Amino acid sequence: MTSEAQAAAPVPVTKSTGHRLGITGREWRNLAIAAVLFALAAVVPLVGSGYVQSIAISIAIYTALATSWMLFSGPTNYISLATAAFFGSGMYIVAGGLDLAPYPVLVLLAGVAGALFAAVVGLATLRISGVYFVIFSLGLAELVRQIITWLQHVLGTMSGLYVYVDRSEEMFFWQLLALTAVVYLVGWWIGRSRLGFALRIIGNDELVAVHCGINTARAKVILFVISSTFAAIAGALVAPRWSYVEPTIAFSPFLSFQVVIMALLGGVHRLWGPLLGVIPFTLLWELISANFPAQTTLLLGAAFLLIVYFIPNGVVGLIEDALRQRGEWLKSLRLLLVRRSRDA
Amino acid sequence: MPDSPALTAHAVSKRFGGLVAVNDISFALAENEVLGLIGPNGSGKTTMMNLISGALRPSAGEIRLYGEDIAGIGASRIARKGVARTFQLVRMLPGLTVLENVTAGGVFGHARRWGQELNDYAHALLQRVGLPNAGDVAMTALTYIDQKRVELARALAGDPKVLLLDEWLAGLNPTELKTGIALIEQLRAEGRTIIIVEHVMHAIRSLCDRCIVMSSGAKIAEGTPRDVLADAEVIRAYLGTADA
Amino acid sequence: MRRRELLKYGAATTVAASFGQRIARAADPSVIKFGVVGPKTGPLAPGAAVTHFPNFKLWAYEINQRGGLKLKDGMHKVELIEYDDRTQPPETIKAVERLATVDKVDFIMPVYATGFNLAVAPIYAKYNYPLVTQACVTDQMDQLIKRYPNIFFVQGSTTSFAQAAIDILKKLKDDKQIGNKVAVVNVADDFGIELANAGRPIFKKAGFDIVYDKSYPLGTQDLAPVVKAAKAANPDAFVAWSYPPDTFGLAEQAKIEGLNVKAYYSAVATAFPGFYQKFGPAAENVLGAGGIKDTPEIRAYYKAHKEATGVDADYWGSPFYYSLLQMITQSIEGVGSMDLKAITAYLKSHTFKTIVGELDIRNQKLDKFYTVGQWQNGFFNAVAGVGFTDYSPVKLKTSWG
Amino acid sequence: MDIIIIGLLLGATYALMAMGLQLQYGVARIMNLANGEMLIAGAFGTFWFYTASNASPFYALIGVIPLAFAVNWAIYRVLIVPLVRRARNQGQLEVDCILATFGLSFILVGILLAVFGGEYLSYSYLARPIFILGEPYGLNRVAAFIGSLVLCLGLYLWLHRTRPGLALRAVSVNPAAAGLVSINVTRASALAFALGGAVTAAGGVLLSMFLTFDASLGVVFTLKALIIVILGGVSDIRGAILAAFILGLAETTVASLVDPGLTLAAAYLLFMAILLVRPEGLLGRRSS
Repeated sequence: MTSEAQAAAPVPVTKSTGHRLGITGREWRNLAIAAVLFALAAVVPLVGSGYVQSIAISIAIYTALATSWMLFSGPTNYISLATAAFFGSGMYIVAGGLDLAPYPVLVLLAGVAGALFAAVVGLATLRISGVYFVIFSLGLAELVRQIITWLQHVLGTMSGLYVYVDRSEEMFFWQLLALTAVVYLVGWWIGRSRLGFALRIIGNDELVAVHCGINTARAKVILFVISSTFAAIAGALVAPRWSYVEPTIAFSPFLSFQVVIMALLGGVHRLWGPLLGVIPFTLLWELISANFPAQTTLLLGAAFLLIVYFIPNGVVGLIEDALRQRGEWLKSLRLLLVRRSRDA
Repeated sequence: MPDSPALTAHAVSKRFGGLVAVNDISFALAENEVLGLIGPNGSGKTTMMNLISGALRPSAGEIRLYGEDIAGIGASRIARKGVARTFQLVRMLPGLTVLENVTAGGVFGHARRWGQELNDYAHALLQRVGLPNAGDVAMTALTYIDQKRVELARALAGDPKVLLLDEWLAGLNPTELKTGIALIEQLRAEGRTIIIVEHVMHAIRSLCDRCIVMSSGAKIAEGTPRDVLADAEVIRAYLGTADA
Repeated sequence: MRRRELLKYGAATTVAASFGQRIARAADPSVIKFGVVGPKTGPLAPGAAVTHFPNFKLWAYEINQRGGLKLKDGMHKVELIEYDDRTQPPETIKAVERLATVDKVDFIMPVYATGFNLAVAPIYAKYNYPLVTQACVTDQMDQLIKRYPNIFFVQGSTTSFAQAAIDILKKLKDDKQIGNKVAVVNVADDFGIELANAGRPIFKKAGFDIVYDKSYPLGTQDLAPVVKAAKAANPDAFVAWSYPPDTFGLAEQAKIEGLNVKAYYSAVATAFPGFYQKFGPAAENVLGAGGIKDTPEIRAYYKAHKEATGVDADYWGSPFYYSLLQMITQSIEGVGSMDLKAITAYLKSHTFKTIVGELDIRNQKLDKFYTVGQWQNGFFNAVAGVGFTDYSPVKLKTSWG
Repeated sequence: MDIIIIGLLLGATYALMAMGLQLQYGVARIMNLANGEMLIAGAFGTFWFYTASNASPFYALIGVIPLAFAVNWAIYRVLIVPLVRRARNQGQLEVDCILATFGLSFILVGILLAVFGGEYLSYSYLARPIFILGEPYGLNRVAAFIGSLVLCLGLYLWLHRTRPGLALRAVSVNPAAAGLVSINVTRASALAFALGGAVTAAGGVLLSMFLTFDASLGVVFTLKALIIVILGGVSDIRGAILAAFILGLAETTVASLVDPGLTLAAAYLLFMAILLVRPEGLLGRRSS
């Protein structure tokens, strides 16, 4: 009964925190909790086995990608399937430049290149919206892949590029964790900035937004750039772990889909929403892959459908529902007790 | 009339394909004047408002705000220059609280505020439009009329010089209408220039200095409310010819 | 409401059952566990369905048929633990880690294809598993061997494949059987690009005139323009550094267009049994990467493969990888335990008897392999290779049947 | 001339891939990410039929079309209708459909794997040259071209000359208004979805005569179909057909005159360039 009732509910109203310049006590508390969680996460590779580490790395990659995806797509409702375009570009910058520049420089360079690339794309695609934007962004990733492949043929370079950077497993994880932390900080900062407010208005009603004086084009492009920069950096950080980079792997459309799906599954109206999609999703898929190797694909699909039908508002919706229900339950309990005591 | 008018329209037209929605309209609006824009449904009033606010780009003609041509520069730039509006059918921001719906108008527009100052200002505006304690309520929990009030507060949050009210008084009961009219009078007393599109003739009579009557996109009369409402052509436009 | 409850319980039971299954699987400690990771879905899945998974299945079946692996403490049955990596590197990495640290398998078979083997090489090294790579062709073998003492290469370098194919053509040219004009096309992906780039200077050196040299994207649905343009260049030989779907598409188009070159070569998947099944006599005398020598042992292998797995083995990777499994078996039994370092050392220090003859992999590189095959009477005979001595003679392609 | 004929043949191939999705997305408003798997299923069914009976693959159409229609009807009824019911707005429905059909595509791949195995499946049929203006072309491609034309024309006439077709078009323009004039929108959408699935599977039958398939290849066809449908402008089947032929001709031209390595790059570039100029696709209607 809840799912239907809830489906009819309007877009979730984010709680009014007002607009304050200073950081409030509540915000300090949240920051502290986040810091503790990150510190706990950072310990994972020290205590977990290689397998736990590899799952942790997967989660870190997808959290960084899904959260940065959500920074743009959450408030604007533009579903971008271009993640792979930026992720792959970042990978290729590292793979191609390793002989020319030190690795950390390449990671930064990947970020800069991703930003520039996103700015051009963002400015070009302003008029395109809805499903047209979705498929356009998908086409973009494929186009980049085709061009890189063709260039490799023409330039006579090897197709697969070897990326050897000596990094321990732990280091990979910490790098990705650090990136995720930066994504969160930026997301948090945007959320309390004028830019974030502008985007929420745009997401609600673009016509109202322009009449409020918001330069919607600029706001969208800035967010797209931020989001894509993170994807490019993530690609740059992951490249050495894969050791070998080739276009089919680097620009896999599946990556873009998976990022979108994890984010949607978690919920895109809260900064921590995608995380709540990534973790259960990764673990569930892991559980299925580990236990049903022969029917992995079939069961992944079935599990997926169950999620879509029974968790219609994402994990965030589920949690908020549970909290609300608990609140109501406590309230009715209290009422009952009060009545009892009165009757007695 | 002061030397530099607040807003002028010169030979403004808007075509949608073969349809001429606004046809060669010109007028000048002095600072602190209240202009009524009236006419039957479909006569082009709202399109005219959209052209001024920048929601639409005129096909021809120019619109000047304090002498500066603003035709086609885009709604967000026009808003920053001090033009704010309400919509014929309320456009709320359903995912935001009432307070945020108001502050939305005060961050990026003509006058800009942020932080506590903005919140205080928005609370004051809510009080002014008659919703003193609604700040944390969800927008969708409000009645249509209250949503209209919030929309006006949003328009005022940017402290606009020119205010466009598109049937803002429609649907109010007599008491509400009275306070509504009083509110608009106050806004004018603050020195704002106002254009009202309205079907409530009583309000037009009591508020407007001047009226423009539109029919099929064209201006068919201009003058004081009393004069234009007595005009034979205006009556025909509204009621049709006797033998039609 | 009811239906949903039912589903919930259903899901819960399934999950519980799966854990049960897992525990049951780990019960018998005397069974030796071998891990297998490869793509069952995704772009590389069809290749793995022929070359990768069935071989391991056949091997495990045969070992268990004869009573198990003979270690110092007696016979041990073997068990395969298989995971699907869905052609995604992070999944491959996770699956191998899972095998190593959760399933704690005694041995891990290689993963499928170049990029994936290289991505997991550090993990195999970390846990000392020998990585006897599968479908992994690279020009960086020496650097990788220096980096990983446990890695083994069994298929030669990219250049050696290009070199061998071109050598065949050169011989035909030198014997005046074909002219010196060659049309070269390649799939714009991984192995295709590398072969094309490696091949270009070799063609020049061999005195060939490359009259057409273009790439086409992976997944091209109509190869007519490519074949037409190649035909228009009027070549004496046609070389396609191609991948599975387009290997089929090019041959069909060549047949339709009447691209009647005397030597027709296409790279990957020409050695697939499906190629001959599709084209029948038209496939006669088509050259391709791989090849195998027709012997009774090999014939028996194909028969056993089909019977045990239901799938026809290919004429390139399949028999060779089976030989490597024989080498691994012999190493394990030679060592007499699942001591991974000792097994690695044994592999590096012995010569082994296999279905393709005597093999050794002392330098972490297999000493013998076939590089070019040709369809002759429905069998993809080896016509060139490295380390072997007798190859079938090359025949000219007369027509598309 | 050569280029034009090859381009038209390829365009017909693309039209076969995209027409079904156009019906499903344009009319039923379901962005079906499992569309490609339906095509593969049609192709596999034909492969199985051909190897078992050695009869012409065209006969497979007799079984595949009604079967695919029934399966897709069931999919719509069981999987999609609940999503339509619970969706608050078009955006929500779109997101839900993307998620649900993504899961569905996995299930279909799983089933195809279990039934047919993971290998490449292909057979040879009509792989003979047919000479048009003195140049050889694959007879199987020409046959598919004719099949594609028949399907295009049939669908077009059906949509424009019959009452159910009119209902479908009404739904595609405005579902709410169509409901007001007593069109059963759910039924019409189910019909469009099922018909789309049947057309896609029929496309798979025709394409199987000259393409090589495997169980995981569906996503490739889905992506191509999506691009064609979007390029055409979602609301008009003529748009999709036009877009298919434009892409076919453009790819062939680039392959023949520039460099085959750039064909797909050119196709994507063209797609993006057209969208930049016409953000609503070739024959799409500008929204508001």
